[in-house]
Amino acid sequence: MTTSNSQTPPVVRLQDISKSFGPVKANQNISLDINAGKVLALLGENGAGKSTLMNMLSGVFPPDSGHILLDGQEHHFESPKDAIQAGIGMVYQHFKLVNSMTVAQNVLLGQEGSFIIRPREMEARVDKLAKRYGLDIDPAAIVNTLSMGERQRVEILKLLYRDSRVLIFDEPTAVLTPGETDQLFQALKQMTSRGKAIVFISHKLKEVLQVSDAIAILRRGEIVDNSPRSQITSKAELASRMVGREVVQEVDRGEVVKKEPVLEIENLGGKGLDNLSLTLRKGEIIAIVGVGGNGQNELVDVVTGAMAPEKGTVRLLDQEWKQFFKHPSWRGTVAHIPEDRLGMATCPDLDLTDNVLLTTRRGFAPKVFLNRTLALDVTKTIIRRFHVACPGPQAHARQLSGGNLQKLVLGREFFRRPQIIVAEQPSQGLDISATEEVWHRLLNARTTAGVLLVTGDLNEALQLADRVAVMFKGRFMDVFDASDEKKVDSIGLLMAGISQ
Amino acid sequence: MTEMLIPLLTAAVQSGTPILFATLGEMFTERAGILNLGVEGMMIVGAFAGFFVSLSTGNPWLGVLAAGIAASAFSALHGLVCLSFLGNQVVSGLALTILGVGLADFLGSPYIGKQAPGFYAFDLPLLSSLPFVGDIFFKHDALVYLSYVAPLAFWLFWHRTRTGLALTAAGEYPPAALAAGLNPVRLRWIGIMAGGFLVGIGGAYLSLAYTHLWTNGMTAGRGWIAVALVIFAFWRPGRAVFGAYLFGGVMAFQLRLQASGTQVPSSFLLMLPYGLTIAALLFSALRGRGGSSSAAPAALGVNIEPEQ
Amino acid sequence: MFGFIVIKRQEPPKWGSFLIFPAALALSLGASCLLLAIQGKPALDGLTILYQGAFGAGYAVVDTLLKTVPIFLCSLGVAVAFRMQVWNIGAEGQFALGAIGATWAALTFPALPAWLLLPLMFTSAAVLGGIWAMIPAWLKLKLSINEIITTLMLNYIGILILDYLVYGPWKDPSSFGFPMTKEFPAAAIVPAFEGSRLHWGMILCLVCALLLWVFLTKTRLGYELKASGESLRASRYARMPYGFLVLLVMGLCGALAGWAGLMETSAVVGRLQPSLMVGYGYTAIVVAWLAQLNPGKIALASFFLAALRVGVENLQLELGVPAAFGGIIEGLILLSVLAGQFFNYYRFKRPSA
Amino acid sequence: GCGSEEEKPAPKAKPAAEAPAEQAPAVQKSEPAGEGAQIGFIYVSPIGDAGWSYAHDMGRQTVEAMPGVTTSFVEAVPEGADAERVILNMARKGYTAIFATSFGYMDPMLKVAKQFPNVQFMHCSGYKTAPNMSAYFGRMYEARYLAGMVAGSMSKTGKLGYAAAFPIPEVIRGINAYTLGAQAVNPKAEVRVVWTKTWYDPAKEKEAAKSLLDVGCDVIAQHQDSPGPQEAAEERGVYSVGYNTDMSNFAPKAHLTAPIWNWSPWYANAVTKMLAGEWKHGSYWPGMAEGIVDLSPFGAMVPQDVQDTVNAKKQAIKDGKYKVFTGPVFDQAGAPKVAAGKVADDESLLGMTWFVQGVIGTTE
Ligand SMILES: Nc1ncnc2c1ncn2[C@@H]1O[C@H](COP(=O)(O)OP(=O)(O)OP(=O)(O)O)[C@@H](O)[C@H]1O
Ligand SMILES: Nc1ncnc2c1ncn2[C@@H]1O[C@H](COP(=O)(O)OP(=O)(O)OP(=O)(O)O)[C@@H](O)[C@H]1O
Ligand SMILES: [Mg+2]
Ligand SMILES: [Mg+2]
Repeated sequence: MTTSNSQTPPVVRLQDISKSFGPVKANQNISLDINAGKVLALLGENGAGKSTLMNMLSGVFPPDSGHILLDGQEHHFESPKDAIQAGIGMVYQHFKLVNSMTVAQNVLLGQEGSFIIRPREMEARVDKLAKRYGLDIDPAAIVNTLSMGERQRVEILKLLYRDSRVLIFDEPTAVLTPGETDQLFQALKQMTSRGKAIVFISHKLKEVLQVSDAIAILRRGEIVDNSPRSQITSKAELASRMVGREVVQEVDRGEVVKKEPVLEIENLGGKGLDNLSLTLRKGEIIAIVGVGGNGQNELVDVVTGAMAPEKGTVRLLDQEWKQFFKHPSWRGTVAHIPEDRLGMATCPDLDLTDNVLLTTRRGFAPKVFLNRTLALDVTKTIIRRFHVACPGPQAHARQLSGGNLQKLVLGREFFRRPQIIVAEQPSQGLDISATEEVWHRLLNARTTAGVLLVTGDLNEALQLADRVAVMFKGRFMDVFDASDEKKVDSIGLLMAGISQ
Repeated sequence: MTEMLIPLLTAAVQSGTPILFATLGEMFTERAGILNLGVEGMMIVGAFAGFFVSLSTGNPWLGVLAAGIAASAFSALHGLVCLSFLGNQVVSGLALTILGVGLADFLGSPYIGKQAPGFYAFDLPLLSSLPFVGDIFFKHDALVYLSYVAPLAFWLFWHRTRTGLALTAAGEYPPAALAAGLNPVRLRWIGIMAGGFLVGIGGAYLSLAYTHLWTNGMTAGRGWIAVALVIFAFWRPGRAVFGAYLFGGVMAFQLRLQASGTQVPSSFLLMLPYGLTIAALLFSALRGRGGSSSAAPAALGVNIEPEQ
Repeated sequence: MFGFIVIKRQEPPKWGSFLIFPAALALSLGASCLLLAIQGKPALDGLTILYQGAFGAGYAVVDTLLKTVPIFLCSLGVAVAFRMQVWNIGAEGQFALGAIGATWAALTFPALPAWLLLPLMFTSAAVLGGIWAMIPAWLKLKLSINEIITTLMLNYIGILILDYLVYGPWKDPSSFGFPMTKEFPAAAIVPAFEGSRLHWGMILCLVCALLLWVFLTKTRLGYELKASGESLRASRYARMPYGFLVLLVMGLCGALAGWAGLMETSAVVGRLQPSLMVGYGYTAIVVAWLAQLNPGKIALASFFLAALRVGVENLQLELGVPAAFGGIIEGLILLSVLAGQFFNYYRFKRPSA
Repeated sequence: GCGSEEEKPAPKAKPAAEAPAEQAPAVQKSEPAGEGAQIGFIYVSPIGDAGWSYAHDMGRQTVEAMPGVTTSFVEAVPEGADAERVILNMARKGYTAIFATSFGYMDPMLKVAKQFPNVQFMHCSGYKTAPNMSAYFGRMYEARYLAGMVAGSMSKTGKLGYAAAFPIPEVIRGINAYTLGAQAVNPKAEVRVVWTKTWYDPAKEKEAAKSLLDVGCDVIAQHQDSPGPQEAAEERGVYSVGYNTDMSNFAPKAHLTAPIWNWSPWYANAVTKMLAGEWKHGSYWPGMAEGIVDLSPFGAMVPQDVQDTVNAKKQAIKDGKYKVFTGPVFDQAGAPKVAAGKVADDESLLGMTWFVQGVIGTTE
């Protein structure tokens, strides 16, 4: 059932594709057309099966059943190599780059050519290609030193170098700053104008509406909607089509009285930080926005106790930093919701109970022995109260989807009744309903805590924050009320280091 | 002074050479992402195979070839366990050492006390007449000369060839190799086999050049030293040369110290090479070059899991 | 591989645990038999002789148990360190230092009664072994120097220190110049069971294993250890005392290996001599992995490996196979068990056409 | 290539004379408890090492060839806990006699001997005995003294190198005897010692020999089992003295002679007596006179007059007219150790831990 109504035959036609992982039916009888010169957006909640479908198209694994047709011809991909040769390339959610190699080396990796390689010549070739598509990058730079946006450009260059006709982007904007996102969209235009077919996966409805020519919606492994962009009038409509119910786009912030300060930062400096001052009160959310790598990590490290302040003073709950972090209680203090859920906030190969114990273990072990029975009960409660979809507390963290893992982490951290919450990119990669839930949780937490929200997503910051601090090169460019519309309009400039 | 120094440095080069080959071999394998602690086993299998073939054919070069092939084939067991059956690399390597030492001992016992045709020192024309350097570097056997070329070839291979680039990806981040249309498992096989070949040559050096004898256990821990030197060298061939010669030099030095009549108990002198290895690491760590682990290939020791 | 694709299992199959090991064992013993047959030896008799040597009589079992003790203790320690992903291959050196520590106490206070001297020996063995293990731990933590290299080097150094002591200051004047200390006073000997060669070290092993199991599974520190081993970043995030844990596991490993050294010196040999060092520290690594780092399984695996070693001696005696044969069987078993564990986590599937 | 045949002429020639090979039953094993006598041997290293254990195994083969006797052996038995088990196993299986050929087997063997009064225990290189356990060893130092005379005569510099295994009395005694022998022909001779702490590591032992050559030694002797030092001497064009067996084919131009072992006659004799119930337990220390130790044939480069002098001394030793450690003997510091005219007693020889004057090195 293909609902595409374009005249030219599609570059790729997927027919009745199914794929299961054990008991999970990730894709069921999916049929879809991908057209040249067009951007097809793929929408769906977490775990709907978007990545799975695209992984099959790019040869990562074969479908259980169904056909992949290219220009009307059936193809079987044994490996990504086959897909690449057929002109299909993918920019993965997690970049597949070798960090220790240069841009040029990454681009040319696995390409046919002479046995001996000459770096200069390689770099020249990559440079030429990058210029053609307006992708600004230094081909001799080591990937390690690049920003996320630049890394993505390397991924795109890889595909372009291979003359891919179909380029798949799996949540490409999740890690980009607004400026980088715009650059990406420019590049997408360049590519479609040269006849490339683009598949664009995203949870950000605004972006989808902005770039796509057609929108396909997946739910629980099935295509539930597939229509041209023109037929969709609003974000709300798109959201309700996707989730299957009405979605409230604006969160109801409610009013919470601000109480005593929980975090006082004065003239904090050193290690990439420059004279930061900020007071966080119980009852408020302060958003730290800025392009990644401008000192946010260092600030978070100081506030969560991972790094001692070099200059200036930091007081938490009326105690000096050193005093506070000497023996911080597991309960009623600082909670940290890091950006990296699987690698940092949880141990992938431990079960959920063990993962709940990670930061709460002191609560279950007054002395030496751990009370595991109690921990199991608490885990079950968290799973229930935070709607964590999982096989049960015995499941391993690895088995959970990103959104559900995030809910588990929130549940665990809130169980500690923190008075200071540091949340980094809390909704990154989450679908709208999960995002909604996380946002609500954070807003509710205001009643008992002050929240420091570090985010690259302006929308998120404006939805949640009482005050906004814009960070650039380790400094606060400005700190202002989220209701101050004039300041809010200048955030983009402030993030680039330009103050009026 | 130089009368004492030249023989010492000459000896350093010679006793460093088998370790250098083994270190480069292990480095090759590790840079492709596979940790193979079986160097000692592979080395001794190589030493025996080289000796056996040289003895039966009379051609030491065939012996070297056989040593490389045998060690390489033997390390394929490691590949089978780790690449095909996704077994733990640390244990598999240890098992390889146990098996290799046993196997070489088992097969080799009839050949103990025999002498095989091997490599002997000869002066390289012109170069050997250089003052100082000539005496130290250019009055050795053919395999030592080969070992001068090896690190350079190693470096060129890894940095200037397509396969080297691909192997780097397999060692740093196999998913990247896969996404680029390469087969990381196959690449790691190359790493294991080629590394094994080099280690085998190191073994052959012991039984065909350093001495012309075979005995069980003749590697005497040199394989382990090679494993340590790879880390010491931060996975770089240039530093491997330095490390191997340093180690060989200290080994030669402590014997000469004894010969010169020192009263220091021999146990302490024998500790020197091991203590010095730690000291050298300590030194470079204190100078800020620390993080030897950060120089390691990022995916070293991590198996390639199937995608589904 | 061979046209099959590898599929990850959701959970290990039920037959896994009691099919894989015997199958791997059969495979490797089969290969060893083949080697015997090639040598013109009766291959099947070989197996019987091997079995007889290890279990064939009451005394054979005792022999096996005796050899189990040091391997058991060392591999308990190694397993704890490996759980933290600390690649400690220094049990051999820690064993040597433990033996030195025990000997120091026995030689320095020969007149003490057993109830004082033995605890003192246990303490000094644990302290010395522990310190020896904590040096690489400290270097790893402070200067991020790779512990594989340091533990390995310290093995050589530890053995040479032992050498120095028995060739030098601790040499028994009445040993005719041979490198050995005086025989220990009776109070310094870990007692054997009435009328048996088996000594109380066996009980110590079991107690240690039990305590370790409780520690690893029931205590908060044990949990922290497991979590830190799973993910370093997560453990930092959760404010686990990573440095302390590394020192702890290394110290624990050193102490256990040190006790193994004490057992061998005191209960088995009765004095310190260089021949004490026969590589139990390396065997321990093999055993720890065979047992998947699980204290209960370590008991079985170390018994099994000890049996193999004892059995091979019988094979030497009866069939005249060289000593190297033991290494071959051991290596083969390890490799095949390792490869066999694959089937616990994966399966082969023929790709659907 | 090289033939292993002519490597060990001495050990092979003699057993042939005493127990003709034709008489020997083919390799057939009878149950130890059965009609024949079962003799066990325990070696510290693999017998393939062409050295110490190999020499003992030559003796075992002679015993094996005796009618009504079967033998078996266990090689590479570590000295310590494992040794006791292996000895016990043999005793339990009802062996008639057990030969253990390394010093470290002494205590374990003594323990087992007490439990098995009917088994004959033979321990090589130790000093403890029991009613059913003998200590035995060979006076290798006698041959080493002669080798020292050869080396002293052939050296131009008077600096002799000695690559040595472990600082134990057996090795120290050999070094001292060698030094005394060299000094007998060249009073200024000095012997430099390098310890390798190995019994068989050709590479390391060769390197040790080279280090001795680098400090000016021009004859290399060794007390390890590998021919590594011989190779070093051959390659550098200096002379060498082997050990254990004739090592001349490893160093045809360098090999002067070698002190060698020949256990066959003594083992055959002991076993014969045991079978006849005539063996008396005690301490045995046979030497050149009994044929246990000897010198291998001289290399062609050894002048006839040197050969004659050495052979004369050899005869004197065999006849008991000359004892190696006859005073005055001084230690390294010049302190008298054996008074003039006195002969060091066996006990002090067995426990020798000091170097004689003229040795450069340490005994630790
Ligand atoms: N390699 C795998 N092994 C097992 N299950 C998998 C695997 N990959 C995906 N799944 C499961 O298949 C389902 C679909 O996952 P998929 O990654 O395709 O979702 P998605 O739509 O991309 O979600 P998200 O928006 O979170 O990226 C999920 O239930 C997921 O848990
Ligand atoms: N001491 C030395 N002796 C001989 N060759 C040397 C020495 N030091 C460096 N080289 C050569 O110099 C080149 C550079 O070596 P080095 O390993 O330092 O480079 P590298 O770029 O850091 O290596 P990599 O990036 O592969 O780790 C190599 O060809 C090496 O063989
Ligand atoms: Mg996805
Ligand atoms: Mg480099």
